[in-house]
Amino acid sequence: MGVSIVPTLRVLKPAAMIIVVMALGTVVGFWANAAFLPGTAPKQPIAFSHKMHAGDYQIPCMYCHIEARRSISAGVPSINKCVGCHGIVAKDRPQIRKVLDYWQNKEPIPWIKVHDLPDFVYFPHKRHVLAGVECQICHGPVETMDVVTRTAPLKMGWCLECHKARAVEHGTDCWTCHK
Amino acid sequence: MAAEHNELTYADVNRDVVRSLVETGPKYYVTLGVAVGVFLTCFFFPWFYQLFYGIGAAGMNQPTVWGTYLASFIFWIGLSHSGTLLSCVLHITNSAWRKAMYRSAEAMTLFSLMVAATMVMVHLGRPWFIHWSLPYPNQMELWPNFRSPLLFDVMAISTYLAGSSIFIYMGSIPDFAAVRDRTSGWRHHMYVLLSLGWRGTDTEWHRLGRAYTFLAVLIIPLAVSVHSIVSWDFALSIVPALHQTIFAPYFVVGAIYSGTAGIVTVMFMLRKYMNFERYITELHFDNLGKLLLLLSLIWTYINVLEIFTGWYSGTSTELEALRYKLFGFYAPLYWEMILFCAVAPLLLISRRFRTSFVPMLFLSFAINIGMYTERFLIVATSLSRKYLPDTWGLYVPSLVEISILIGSVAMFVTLFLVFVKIFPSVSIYEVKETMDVPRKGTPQWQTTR
Amino acid sequence: MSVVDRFSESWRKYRKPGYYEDFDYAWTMTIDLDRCNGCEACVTACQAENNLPIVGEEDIARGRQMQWIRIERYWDGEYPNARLSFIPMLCQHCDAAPCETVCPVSATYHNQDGLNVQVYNRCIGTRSCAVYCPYEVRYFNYSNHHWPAPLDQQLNPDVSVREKGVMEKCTFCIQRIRQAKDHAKDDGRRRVRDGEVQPACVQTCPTEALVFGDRNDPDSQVSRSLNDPRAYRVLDELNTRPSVVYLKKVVTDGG
Amino acid sequence: MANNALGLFHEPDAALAAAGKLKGAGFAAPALISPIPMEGVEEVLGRKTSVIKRFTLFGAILGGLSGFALAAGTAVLYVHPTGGRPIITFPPFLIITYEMTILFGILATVLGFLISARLPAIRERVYVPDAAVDKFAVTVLCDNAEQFERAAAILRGAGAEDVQAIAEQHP
Amino acid sequence: MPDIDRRDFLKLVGAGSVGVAAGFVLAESIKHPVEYLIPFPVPPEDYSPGIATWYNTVCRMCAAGCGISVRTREGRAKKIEGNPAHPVNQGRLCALGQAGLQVLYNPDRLTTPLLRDGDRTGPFTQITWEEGLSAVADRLASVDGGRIYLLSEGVRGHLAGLFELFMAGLGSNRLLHYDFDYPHTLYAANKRFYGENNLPYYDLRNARYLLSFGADYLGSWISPVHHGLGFGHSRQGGEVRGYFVQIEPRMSLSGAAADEWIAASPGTEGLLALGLAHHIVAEGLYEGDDRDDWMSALAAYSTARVAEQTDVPTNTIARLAKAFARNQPSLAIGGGAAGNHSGGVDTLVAVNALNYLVGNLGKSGGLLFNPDPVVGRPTRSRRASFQTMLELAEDARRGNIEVLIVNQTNPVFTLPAATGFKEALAGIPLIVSLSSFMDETTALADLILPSHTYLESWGDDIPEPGVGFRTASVSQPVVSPLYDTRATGDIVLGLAQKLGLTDSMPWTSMKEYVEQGWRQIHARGADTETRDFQAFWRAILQAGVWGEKLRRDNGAFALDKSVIDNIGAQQPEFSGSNDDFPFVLHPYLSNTFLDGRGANLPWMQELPDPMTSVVYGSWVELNPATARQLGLAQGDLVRVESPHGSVSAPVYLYPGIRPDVIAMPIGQGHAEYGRYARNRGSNPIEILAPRAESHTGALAWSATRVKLAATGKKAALVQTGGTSRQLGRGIVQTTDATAGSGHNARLNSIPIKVVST
Repeated sequence: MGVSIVPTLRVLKPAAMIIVVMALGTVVGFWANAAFLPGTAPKQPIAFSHKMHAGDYQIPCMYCHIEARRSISAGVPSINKCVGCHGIVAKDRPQIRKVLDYWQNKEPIPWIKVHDLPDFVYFPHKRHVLAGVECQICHGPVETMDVVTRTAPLKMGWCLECHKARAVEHGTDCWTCHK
Repeated sequence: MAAEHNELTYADVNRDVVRSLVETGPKYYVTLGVAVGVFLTCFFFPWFYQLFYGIGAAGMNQPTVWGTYLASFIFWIGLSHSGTLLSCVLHITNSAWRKAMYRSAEAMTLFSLMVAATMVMVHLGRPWFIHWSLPYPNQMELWPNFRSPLLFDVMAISTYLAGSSIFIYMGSIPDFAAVRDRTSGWRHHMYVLLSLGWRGTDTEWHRLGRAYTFLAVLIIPLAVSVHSIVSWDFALSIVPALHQTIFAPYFVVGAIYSGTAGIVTVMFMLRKYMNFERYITELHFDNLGKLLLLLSLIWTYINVLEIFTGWYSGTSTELEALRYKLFGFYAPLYWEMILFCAVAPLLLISRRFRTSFVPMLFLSFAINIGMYTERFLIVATSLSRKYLPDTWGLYVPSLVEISILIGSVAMFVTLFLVFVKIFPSVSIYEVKETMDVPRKGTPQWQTTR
Repeated sequence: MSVVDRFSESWRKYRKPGYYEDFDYAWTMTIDLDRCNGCEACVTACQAENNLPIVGEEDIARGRQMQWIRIERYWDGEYPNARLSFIPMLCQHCDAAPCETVCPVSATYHNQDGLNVQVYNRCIGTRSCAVYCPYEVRYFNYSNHHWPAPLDQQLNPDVSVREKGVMEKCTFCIQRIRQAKDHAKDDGRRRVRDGEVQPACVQTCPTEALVFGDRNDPDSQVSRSLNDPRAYRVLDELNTRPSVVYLKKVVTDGG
Repeated sequence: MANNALGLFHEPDAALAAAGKLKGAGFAAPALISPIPMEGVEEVLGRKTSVIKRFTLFGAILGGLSGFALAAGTAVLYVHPTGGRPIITFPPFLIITYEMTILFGILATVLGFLISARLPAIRERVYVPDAAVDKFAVTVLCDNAEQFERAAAILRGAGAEDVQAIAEQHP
Repeated sequence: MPDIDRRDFLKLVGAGSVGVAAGFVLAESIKHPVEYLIPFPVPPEDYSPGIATWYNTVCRMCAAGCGISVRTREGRAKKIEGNPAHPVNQGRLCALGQAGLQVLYNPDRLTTPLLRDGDRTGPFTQITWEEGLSAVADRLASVDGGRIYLLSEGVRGHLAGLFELFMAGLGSNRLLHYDFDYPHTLYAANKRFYGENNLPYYDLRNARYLLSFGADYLGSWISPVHHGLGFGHSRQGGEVRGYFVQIEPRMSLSGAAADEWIAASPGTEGLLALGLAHHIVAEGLYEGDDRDDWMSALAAYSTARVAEQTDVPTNTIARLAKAFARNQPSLAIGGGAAGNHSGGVDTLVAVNALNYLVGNLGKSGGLLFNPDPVVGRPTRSRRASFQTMLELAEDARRGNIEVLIVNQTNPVFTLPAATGFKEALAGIPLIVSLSSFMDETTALADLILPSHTYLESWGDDIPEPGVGFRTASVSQPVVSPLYDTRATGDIVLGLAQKLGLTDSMPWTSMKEYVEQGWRQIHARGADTETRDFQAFWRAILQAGVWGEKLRRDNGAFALDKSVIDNIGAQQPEFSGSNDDFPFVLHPYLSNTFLDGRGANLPWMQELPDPMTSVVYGSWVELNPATARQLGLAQGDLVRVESPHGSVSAPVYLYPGIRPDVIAMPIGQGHAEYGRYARNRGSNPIEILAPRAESHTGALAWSATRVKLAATGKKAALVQTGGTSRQLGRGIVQTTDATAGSGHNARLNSIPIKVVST
């Protein structure tokens, strides 16, 4: 005649295993989603290749994104900018024809945001550009991308690391970046 | 002491307690069903509505940004005081009459604490971010503000929850063992785990005794600190009539007061519906009654002090706060509180009253209603009469708030009903301790087989 | 820099009380009650600038108005000698603010501008800051507010729209201060010039009763008006050290 | 083979006496299994001391230190000046310290209890269910049959109403 | 795990897959929503995303004509602020002016031309502009010009000119500018006393002593923002603090701001003024050579008599008179309720007399005469008075009106019900409304051609009164039009083209017309030779305002004796007998809604009334003593009954009002006019007696007597304020005038950081 908790543990083992497996499963599922469809490279209305423009032809970023240097937002070039060149260049390519169609109908191109910060974030491109922060630090090596992909997490902690590393003045004050 | 147990044998104790666990009548299921139903309809769904609509679902407004939710929070915290606290004090002072009732008292502590914690969730504007008030490393590299009285609360209450749950568990390990041997099936397995393979050897008893005492010693100051801290949520503000030195003791006393009343209620219920007549006796009600009387007197005294100091200060703010409390919009509530918590308890002077169960039950109800009113008034009256008269306003609880209050009671009842089926709600071995050890010729001289 | 350095540095910097005297700026507002005529232009200016919602009749009836700056009115005497005085009441940006200490998540604190700032994203809605504030200038979002189209086109993109369950209050138009600093940087200046930045209410006040500036700058207009012997602070006895200073209303008996 | 002698007693005093006799007869410390904590065990089997208090003390101290460290450390890690107070403000931080002291104290005590009481029981241990009701058992370890007989004799002599031989299996 | 049979394995597989699914869904649910970046196909030249652009233009929320700068981001108007360069408001702006944004972005705007099918109860149907314009044009072409009316809100500058040309082209002179709060009496009084067509410039800024007879100069009178600037400066800007006296039965915003509030009995302001004048002359405080004429003219207004007529103590009259004469420069202004009585003009003339007697004319701190505006402005005959509107109604009844074009004005709301104006409109076959909103008048129209709001249109404006020198401002669109609407000017030009009036109106657009008109201003300008017109025009568009800083010579002002002899003031006449109607009804322009035009702006609805903190509704102000007599309490719903009808509203106990007067704000009580205005509060104008001022025919809207009937009901009186007594908490602290003796900042428990200056 004796007493011990072990027999009971034996009885409970299957149930415990089921729970553990389920937990593991959840982790796996989460990871799988994040890994295989991260949604960081959405399909754009026009397959614009930064690799070709910024990479091969060496067009500087701020030739098209003119505002980056003087405004909060970097600004997406409006079609007349595209047409400025493509009115002459490579007019026969299917993608370019699409662009020209937009231009004919005077419709804007509905680009999808790849690097999208929440509305409560105050991120002046101007300050960062003037401070000599490379575009690639946040946007990744765009000049090598055919399809622009978000490489940086764009999370608060990530911003803070940089701000701390560069010892930005009041770089960790909430109201420096929040609004 | 042993007198009233004369007809009892050790075996009876085991039998009765085990029966209370395994034999479940339809009455129980009905009550449980009702409790759960009320909880869902009055607490859960209204709260969901509030989550979607916003705190605006409640009646709170500009001057009075705190309302019944916070009042209920304090109330439940208060109710939790005396369960464990009382049990600890009595354990250390080694008073025997504790032993039949402390288990359920402690359970009360545990569950009212849980309800209180939920009330915090309900109170918050964005409860889905409540984890930000806990200190854990995060990618935002942010930490809670340890200077805030509210964070004291977070720390204190979590400690208290841990402490009292451990305390009640330790106390019932031997009983789990006893029940383990008398049960079968899933119950058996559960109790095997709960009892950790307790045997009751002299060493185990000794260790348990030591550890239990240490816990008791640690928990008494903890309990006191918890409600002092709750009071500081108010007292550390500079709101007239809240910014008072007396508040901490005031709250602690009030807490123990309502808690003790709560115990009376629970005792009555156990005695009546779990057939523990032979364990919970007039003696307990008598002692609790005395305690209640003492507490009510202290509580009244502090109330008088509050009025006196407020009046004596003579400042416009204090006087207005006082006038508003005594004669303003909420005055009826105030006087109701005085009647229930200061006047009615004077009946306890007579032993006949203390030892008659039903009146005691009603008194305990009255006291707790009064104490809830007190918490409500603390929030409502002072916040609606702050410094700038132009901002004065009126606060009336909304339907959602009221139903959530009712629902929180149902939540408590539900938890308690579950408890009585898992925990031996009367401590087997400590009851035995109060009986004579078996010797030839004593009524205990019988065998179990 | 290493953790230890950061420890010792911030410890040294914030050891003694009154450290906020050394902040970059000490933005201050003076309100001349002898000029103020209660026209409430400031109120609308604030609503327009800071995306304050229209809470609607029902909610106001329940005491949930939202105006970061409001005009309080106080009558003295009875007819025919009745007198009505107005006093604009906004967040006093106290240096020793009771609201800051009580927030469990540091959603409100003092920043280097000497402002009492409220971080909407961090707020979990305990509403305790509003309880601790003796000036009743903190406003809570009891529900999500909507702007029937196209009213939403007016919303100021420099100010976020607060969601339900968040506390909000006057920021001294921090977005304008930020703008001004930005310009200063562009011009290679370390500091913002006096008068370069004005909150919406100050900017629009028809009687010029409101003056805004940095009281650390001895030549600023606000420093000068702080010298006025009429200067006083509301509820000074509470020692909250407001950054909003009032100039007494002048009352004369007969010409 | 049976390696434990267990005597069931009806009266605590008898059980206690039996335990004393066994000890006197040179048996390694016999164990008393009882439904309630028994008085006078220490007189018979010698004083008991436990390490629990050390656990409690150590835990409390650790808790206090870590409590203050948490409060002060985080305050410095991410500075949020509030209310014009220094970032390391003793009165409030002492409260945190206090709570953490108690929390760790409690947890350490529990740990100490489990360790010193050798719980939970993994190895199967000698036990009789009746001892949780109203019987008082004395059990002693016997290396061989001869020892068992002696132990049984002593137990019966002390008035055990039943003596069993129980083996401790190892799971 | 060694022993694991098939069933267990399946269980585990199931559990695992459930977990995976859960995790996957979780990850999916926390994904960031898709956002778009949509650039302009072709960006405007002065546009860049993330950078604000400011446009200077003119505020049209009231007649003051303040200059405004509108902040725009991404092509949307974000904020309206005063234009710092503008002489009227100098960068400041009132609440109503800032709410202009909500006129532009109002959810209840009319978005397309609408045609009523069937009679005037029927619904509207959308039509194109082409259809709309031709429909109107055909009708206009077919009828005789004399039967065409154009009823507009008071407009100035080139739009007014355009209207003139248009109506002239149609051969009609039935062009009327109607505003409820147009100060007819003030113009008449100034004309009679000074022989001036323009309002003078009231120089509050430098005035040391101001007597205001009923003019709420800080709230709603003529140019509140400009007066505010003056008030502020006079109070604390100079060495000597200005002293302000307000004489009115109900304390207005200005009354609260004043140092002294004198509740003379309603309508006797003129008598009081003459009493003061009499005292001044009698006490020898005036030594003009026409002193004797004055003596004889004022003989009837001895202090004692005036005192008992006006219910102002004699010593007060004496004190005021002395102070007014001694504290130079002083200024007396009159208007508001004082002018809205049977003898309004006489009253205001009497006020002018005061200024004359102490020599405030043409000097700083007094009143300066304005030069004639540089761009034509409707003559006073075009300004429709109450009388004119009655005649219009009469014509309508007689069927003399074929077409009525209504532009942005709302007579149905701002005329007393007793005039039967609304019913009269039934007699007009075609009513065309150019309003941007569905107001009460537009709701009766047959055809709606919705105008742009002023923030979308071209135009210009001449502030009235001027600021002592010539100035004009251009208004330009700050955003591209939101809807399918057109600027009023363009609509008129469009009609003109259809009617073939192009020779008199050759312009294709309002912009062109305005620009062309400004060539004349450029022509007269000093910089004509230095800058060509285009440069000048660009500069103007940037600055938003033009002015030439030469004050008019206010040389010796000679007063004709006949004027002096005609000086006089009578007791006011009221509609309704004293016994049946014990109270005088004192309707006043709400600071937030003015005559009701602001009621559709949510900001204005939610802006607490400065004096009572009431929002979203109207109320009846009652002296607490009176309320006690009637047994009424705050929030009791009462019916206000005049001989011509009744409205009901909750009681507000108002310490600053005469016991025999009750006051109601104008502006609420709309039946139409959008979701924010509809069915809110009540409109006191409804119950006013159709009594006209004797000389000008303006509506005497302070001359109606009423009685109160308790309904026994409580009404929601929505207030933002709580208790409005300080209870000695020293919230608003005061000091007496002698500076320095006031409570010193340095003595505060915490010294305010003071730097030596």
